[in-house]
Amino acid sequence: MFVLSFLVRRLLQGALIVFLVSLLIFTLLRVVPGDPVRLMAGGMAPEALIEQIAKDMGLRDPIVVQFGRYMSGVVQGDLGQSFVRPANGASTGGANFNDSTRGERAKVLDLILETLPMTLQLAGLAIVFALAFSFLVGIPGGLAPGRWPDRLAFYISSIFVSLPNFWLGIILALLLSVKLGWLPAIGYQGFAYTILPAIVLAVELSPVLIRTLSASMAGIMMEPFVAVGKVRGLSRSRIVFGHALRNASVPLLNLLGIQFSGLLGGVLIVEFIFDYPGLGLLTINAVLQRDFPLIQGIAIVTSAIFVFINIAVDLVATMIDPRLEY
Amino acid sequence: MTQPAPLLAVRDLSIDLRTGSGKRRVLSDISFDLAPREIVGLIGASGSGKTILSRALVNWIEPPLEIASGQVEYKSSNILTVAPGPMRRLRREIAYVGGDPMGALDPTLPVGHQIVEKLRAVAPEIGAAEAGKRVVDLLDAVRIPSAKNRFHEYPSQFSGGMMQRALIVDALVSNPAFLVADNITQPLDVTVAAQVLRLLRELTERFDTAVFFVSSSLPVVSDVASRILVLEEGRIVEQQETKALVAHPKHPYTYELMSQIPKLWAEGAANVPASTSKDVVISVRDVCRSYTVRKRGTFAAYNTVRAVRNVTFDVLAGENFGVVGESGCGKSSMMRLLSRLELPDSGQVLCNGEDIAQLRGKDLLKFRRNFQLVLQDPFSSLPPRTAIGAILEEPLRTHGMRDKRELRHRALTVMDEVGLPSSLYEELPIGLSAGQRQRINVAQAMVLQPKVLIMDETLSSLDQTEQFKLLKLFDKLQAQYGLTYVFISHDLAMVRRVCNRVAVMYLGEIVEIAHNERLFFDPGHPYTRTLMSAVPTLEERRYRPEDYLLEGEPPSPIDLPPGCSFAGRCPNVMDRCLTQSPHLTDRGAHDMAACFLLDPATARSKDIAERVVA
Amino acid sequence: MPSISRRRFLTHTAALGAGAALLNVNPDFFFSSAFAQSGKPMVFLSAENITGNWDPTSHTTLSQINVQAFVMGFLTRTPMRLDNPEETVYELATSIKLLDPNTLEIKLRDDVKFHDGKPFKAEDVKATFEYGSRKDRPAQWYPGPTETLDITTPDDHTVLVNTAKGGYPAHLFVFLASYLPMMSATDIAGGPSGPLTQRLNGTGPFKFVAQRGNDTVLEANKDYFRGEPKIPGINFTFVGDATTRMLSLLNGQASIVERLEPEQVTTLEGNKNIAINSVVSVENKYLWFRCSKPPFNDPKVRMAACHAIDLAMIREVLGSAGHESYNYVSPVKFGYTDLPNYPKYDPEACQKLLAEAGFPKGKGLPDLEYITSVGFYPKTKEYGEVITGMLQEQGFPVTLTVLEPAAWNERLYDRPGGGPGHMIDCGWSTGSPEPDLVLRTHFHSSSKRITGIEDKEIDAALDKERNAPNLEERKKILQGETMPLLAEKVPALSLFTSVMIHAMQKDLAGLFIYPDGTMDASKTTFA
Amino acid sequence: MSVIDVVPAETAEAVRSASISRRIWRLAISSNEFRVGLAVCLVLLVAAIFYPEWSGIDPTKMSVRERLIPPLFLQQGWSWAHPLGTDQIGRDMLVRSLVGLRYSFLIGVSTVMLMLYVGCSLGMIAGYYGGKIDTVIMRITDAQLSIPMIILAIAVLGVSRPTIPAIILVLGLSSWPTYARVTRSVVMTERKREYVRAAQVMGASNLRIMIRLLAPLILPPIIFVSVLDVARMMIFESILGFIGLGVQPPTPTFGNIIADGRKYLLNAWWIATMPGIFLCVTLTSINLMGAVLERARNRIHGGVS
Repeated sequence: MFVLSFLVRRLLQGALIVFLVSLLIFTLLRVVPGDPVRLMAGGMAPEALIEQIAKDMGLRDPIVVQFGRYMSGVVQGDLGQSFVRPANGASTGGANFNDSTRGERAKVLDLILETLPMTLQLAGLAIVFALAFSFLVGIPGGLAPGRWPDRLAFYISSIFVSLPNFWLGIILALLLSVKLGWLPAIGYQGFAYTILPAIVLAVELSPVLIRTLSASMAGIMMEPFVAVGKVRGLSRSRIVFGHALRNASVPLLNLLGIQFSGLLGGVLIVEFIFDYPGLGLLTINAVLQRDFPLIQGIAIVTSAIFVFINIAVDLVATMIDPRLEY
Repeated sequence: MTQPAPLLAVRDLSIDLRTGSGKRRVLSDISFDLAPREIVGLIGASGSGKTILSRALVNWIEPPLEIASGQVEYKSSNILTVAPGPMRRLRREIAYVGGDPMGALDPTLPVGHQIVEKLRAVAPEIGAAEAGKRVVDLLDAVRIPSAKNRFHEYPSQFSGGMMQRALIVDALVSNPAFLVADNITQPLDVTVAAQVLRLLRELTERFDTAVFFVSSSLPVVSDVASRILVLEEGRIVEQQETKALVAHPKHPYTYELMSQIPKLWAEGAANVPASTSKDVVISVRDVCRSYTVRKRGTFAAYNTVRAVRNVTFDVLAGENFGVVGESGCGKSSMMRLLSRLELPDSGQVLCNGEDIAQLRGKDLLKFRRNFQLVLQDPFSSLPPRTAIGAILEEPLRTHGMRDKRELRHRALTVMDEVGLPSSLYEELPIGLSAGQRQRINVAQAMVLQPKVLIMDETLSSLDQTEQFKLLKLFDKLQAQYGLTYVFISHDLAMVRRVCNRVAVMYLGEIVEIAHNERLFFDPGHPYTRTLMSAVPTLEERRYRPEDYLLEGEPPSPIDLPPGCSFAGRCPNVMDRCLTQSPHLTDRGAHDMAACFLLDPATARSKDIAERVVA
Repeated sequence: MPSISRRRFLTHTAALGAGAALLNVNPDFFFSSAFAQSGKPMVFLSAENITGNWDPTSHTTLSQINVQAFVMGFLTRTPMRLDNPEETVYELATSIKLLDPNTLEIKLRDDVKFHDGKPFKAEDVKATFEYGSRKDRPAQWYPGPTETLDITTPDDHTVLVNTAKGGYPAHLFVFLASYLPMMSATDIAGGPSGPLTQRLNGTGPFKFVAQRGNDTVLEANKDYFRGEPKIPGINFTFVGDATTRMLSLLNGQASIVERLEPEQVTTLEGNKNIAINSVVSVENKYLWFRCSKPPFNDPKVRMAACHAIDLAMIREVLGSAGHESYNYVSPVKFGYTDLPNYPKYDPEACQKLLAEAGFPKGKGLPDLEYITSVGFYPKTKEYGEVITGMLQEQGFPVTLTVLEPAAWNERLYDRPGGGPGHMIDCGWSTGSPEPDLVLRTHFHSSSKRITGIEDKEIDAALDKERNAPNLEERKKILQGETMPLLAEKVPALSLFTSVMIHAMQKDLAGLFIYPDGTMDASKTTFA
Repeated sequence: MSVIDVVPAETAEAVRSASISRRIWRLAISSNEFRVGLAVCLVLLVAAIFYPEWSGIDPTKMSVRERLIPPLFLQQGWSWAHPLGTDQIGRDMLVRSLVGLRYSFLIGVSTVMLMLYVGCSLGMIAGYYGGKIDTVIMRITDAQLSIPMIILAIAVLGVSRPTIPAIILVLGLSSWPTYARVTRSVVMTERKREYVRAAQVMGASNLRIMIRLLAPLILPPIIFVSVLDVARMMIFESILGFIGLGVQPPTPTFGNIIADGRKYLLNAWWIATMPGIFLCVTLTSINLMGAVLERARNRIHGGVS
């Protein structure tokens, strides 16, 4: 019962957030200079033609009207059509021109749904790597505050946070793929192609995770129930892994939820570097091409994913720690 | 002590505390025996090393503490040197219950599961199902209602008293040879504490467990233990059979401890100011306050907690007014209403005839200045990481004083008044004793030179020695500044000592309001009598727990039963109590109580009541 | 099988036809070998993406022109080498003759079929020319609109093009013939939203199979009139990042990559598995002035800026990716000559001109914006910074704006009132020796794409060279009058000629790369 | 604090009667780690402030013929004129790195300050007042968190040229919610403590309580953690540079040095790597000091009370 009411309440709030975010993004993208029609029609197109296209597409209506139209589509699962991409999904160049002969444009939703699973696979693997590594480094650090494991964790996170992801991506691709031939790197033809980009993302993710984990671990180990646990006859490993880790995982989970939007920034670059056909590559191409409907669709979908991931995170957190109430 | 074959023998135990600049001895040459099935009490002021000693008995000495010499012999081996592995097995026989029930278990796992986990950690041969059954049985035995369901509930869903019972189960579930109970009643309400103690006695008898019982309250220890050790600054200064110790303390320190125990009915128990004024300072008029709490697991359903219900009383200038009751009775809400941290839903709080809810701006600031609060917890009531001088200057700054020298002067003056050395001006409160901290709290309130001080459980966290000193300070300040005090407390003995008039609260209502003597010698409400039956004392009780202390805790203020709210725990309950609510009835001399026993219509019942009392 | 996505395997294995036998699903899901050798298609990594509209007249996008070169047929091909820029090789045509200044006769091969099976005939040439010169076609490569042409087909393999109505000479079609892909008349009849936009249908060595995400998949045309290609197909893939392309080549996933940075060339030269191919391209890169608004409406200020720029230094930055050019067209184009009056680095002259224009030492000039892109050309940003530095040295208050390609592209062209900024960087590449594809497009007041220049003298000079009765005469006018006039008025400064650098696996043999980057892979093999 | 009377009154007896901050400082400076961190920080600071001007080398001065000179410690072709080598158009890497450090620091620190300011104020308000205000602020926070930075960047930076203030604004606005969340949760627990109640009774306004009581308590640990974010923001700026929305050339920042140097990673690795090393060293030294200070603070204040 609790879960149900929690879900209803949070999903309603979530829907509201997604709505607001959509409105915000919609408005923002319309105040960006650079008339999208100009982009579509090409620099050489006469003004009259631009106006004509804009009118036909309804881009000269008030923003509210446009937004209403857009949202009514969104509700029916229609995120509109890409300005520049054809239905076959090719990335298209900047130098194209509008003409009446254009082939059918791609549906934004299709483009997203096609690439999203790839990115989820990448992000999932990256989180697994990051968590594994953070546990390996962060837990000993948290158990020995001020001593060498703690310092090690600290230096590792300092170094990792200073590594720009595209630098690391290139170095790793060069080293592990080109020089050693251990892992394939560019494009996607099998699961192995996910590993390298995931490592790069994991390196980007882990400093904050290590810090949070070791700090909350250290905090939990100061809790009375840990000391009392020993007197009650529980073994140290049981206290650490059965209780302390369980408690420390709540802030970690929350952090992961928040990190998700940061992850998208990383995914963008990493997918570009590795030519990994996911949402990030789609986004960066959309941005480079100023494909506004696509950008908008991606933003709305990712914000929805973010909101729902956070609801899931909160739900899991309440299951771990029943004191929490959201 | 000549018992043969002691269960536990402590020999020449000394423990050091390693500090930045060297070592300091905190326990020296402790030696005593614990016989099987014996309950030995340990008493000492805070800082005397009680807790360290009790932890040493369960091999729980960690840096910066270290064993300097001596041993704790159990089954002819020194448990202080047992390796961690075997020690874990040994924990089956050596159990410990601490004074922090809410922090003792992992908040993220159900209580029952954790007890099972412990049992199986120390006794792996017990199967999961059997362990579970055993735990449920024991939970039942400690009178946790619907133990089967409670087994799956989380620590946060347990009240303090219930949690302490669960922890006793946790300690006894492996059927240990001896149990160290360190200050287990300290955080509990008097009635709950008395229940827990009663339970402890029963269970240890049933399980043949020896107990090492540590407390800072001699009455509590003497209630439980057959023999008492007195600890002063890390040394055992006296040990005697309980009766002998109470009757004839040998060591001057024991004597001093006993002299500081507040008295309830004995001669000179009360030491109240001669209140001459008839001016009403605070007038509480029919005040109600409820809170809405979202119902867990619902979408938009709310529970109403009726924290204060139709409370009316006056506080006269220069008098000491007491409000007593157990946790959850609405004392704290009352305090928040009096200090205008919150406004009542209905009714008024008048200060010098003005409704404080209407105060704004300058008037409000003036009211604040005259009306100060001294809070309960000496640790969380001081802003962390702030020097004492700055803490004391902050209220003055709030009231617009900017001159640095003047600020410093005022702070130092008030420090002197409350007995804090001026060298502490730049110091942090950390490292100060609870008593010193509470002095800072008092100083912080006094620095604004108020007319009324509300003491919210100000003394309850202090040991008797400190309480004694602070009460003296209060007397002095009152004499000097003509202060009016409102004491909000659960401690009857303290109220008995200082208050002119006392209001007893139960579940948001005032069930009795009376002058000091009348309340203690002729209480008008069964609840008052229950309280008195539970209060730890060395004196002969006027009301015996056997008659008045029933099992059970106050019902939740969310779902108040109809009728008298005390009906569920009342020894004199009648049919009428279950349907109707009694109102405060005048018993003469402005003393009132809310009980149908006082209703002339139930005179017959009153006879019954009196017979019971007799 | 590199660059075939898993998804594609699942859905389209069958569609791959004969080649699919060799392209079996790799049973090792975890690590599909990047080094499989025999029978693999050529994987080409493109630096630029394609438009998605397959109509060849709908775009000017280089990468898509590259795809077309594999699939489409052309009347002629022009290898355009430095030593012989005007060389023409017949492909679909067997001869092209100028009957009179306004009439061109084209004879066609009779053994050619489109990929959809339709035989290639004169009607297709007629339809292509007429359709391509329609005013609404965005790629306006043709010298005049459809109504200026009069095309007749005396038989199935002869085409007569008459330009008398347009008043321009017919020889303009000679060079264009190497650049205009031949479409099927049936496709064209389907109209601008018909089959043309959906797929490529040509006569070339490779057939268009499908577009899958960023991959364009081509397979060998068994019926190619010069014989079936040796490789089973081509995967044409867009990979935006130069480093990624190189890494992909290095680990063996790509067969050939384009647009190498000079430093990458250095790295790869030491690699025994990699071969480098450099070719001086038809593309020049330019600094375009916004000539329709101050201060660059004053030729003196433009010339002063040109004197401030040391072209040698820019070529130094470019290294092997730049070739010198002292003209407005590439040295591989018709009519190129080193212009004696081409502006040289000359700070004194610069200062003198600035003073004459009323801006001594640059004082009084408005804040100038120089726009460039982070684009796919090598070193664009770097030499942009160098140019900015050199202009600043002479007192021009210039700031550099580096934009992502879309934003840059949006700001590129002239608008009423002048384009954004004051100078903008852009290259112009057309796979034909025809110089007017650059000169007329940019400097004639009827087009003035980027500069916005309107100058009667330049217009007259451009008209004059175009209307020359034959190529010899035209070359003389170009080199003697038109080009020197442009170098005098400097509506833009041509900085250098791009060198197309491709790197490929050494075992890839028999690939011919044209100066516009298009390739002939019909004889290509993996050794 | 209930069980803790085990370890009474152990405070720093050695350092009586000096003001608290001075005591913390004295304790910190006595640690070798702190000294190392401080020394490195000072060297970098002095170098960043004085070296570019002192050396007389213009960070934007290019010398195309001297491009891609390797750093001193590499064997061939180095020159003392460029101890850390030169970049792709012959600019001195040492001066560029140091000037880049200035700009990146400006961006990183201002961004984090903006984040702290916005995030902590909103988090404080939400945590302090609770209820509806809390819900509204937290949902705004969620909404903000869910907008990818890159979208905000093209929207805001597309409006004007990407100037440093605009970049700071974008980065700061897109990253404050984390702070809001952290602050809120701390304030929610602190708010229930009795000293807050005491201050109210003394007449302190809510604003006063938040600023004078809660802020000094909550901010130091958050600021300590935010050092990581300074570095992250510097790296984020390079991501903006990557798509042409970063700080415009010729102004050097770590971000655009890395973004531009990426292409040369294979034969001139030092261009893209140097800023990373500088960043790592700066960060580690700041972190080192931060950690020691935090420990000293905790020691003086007696742990987590």
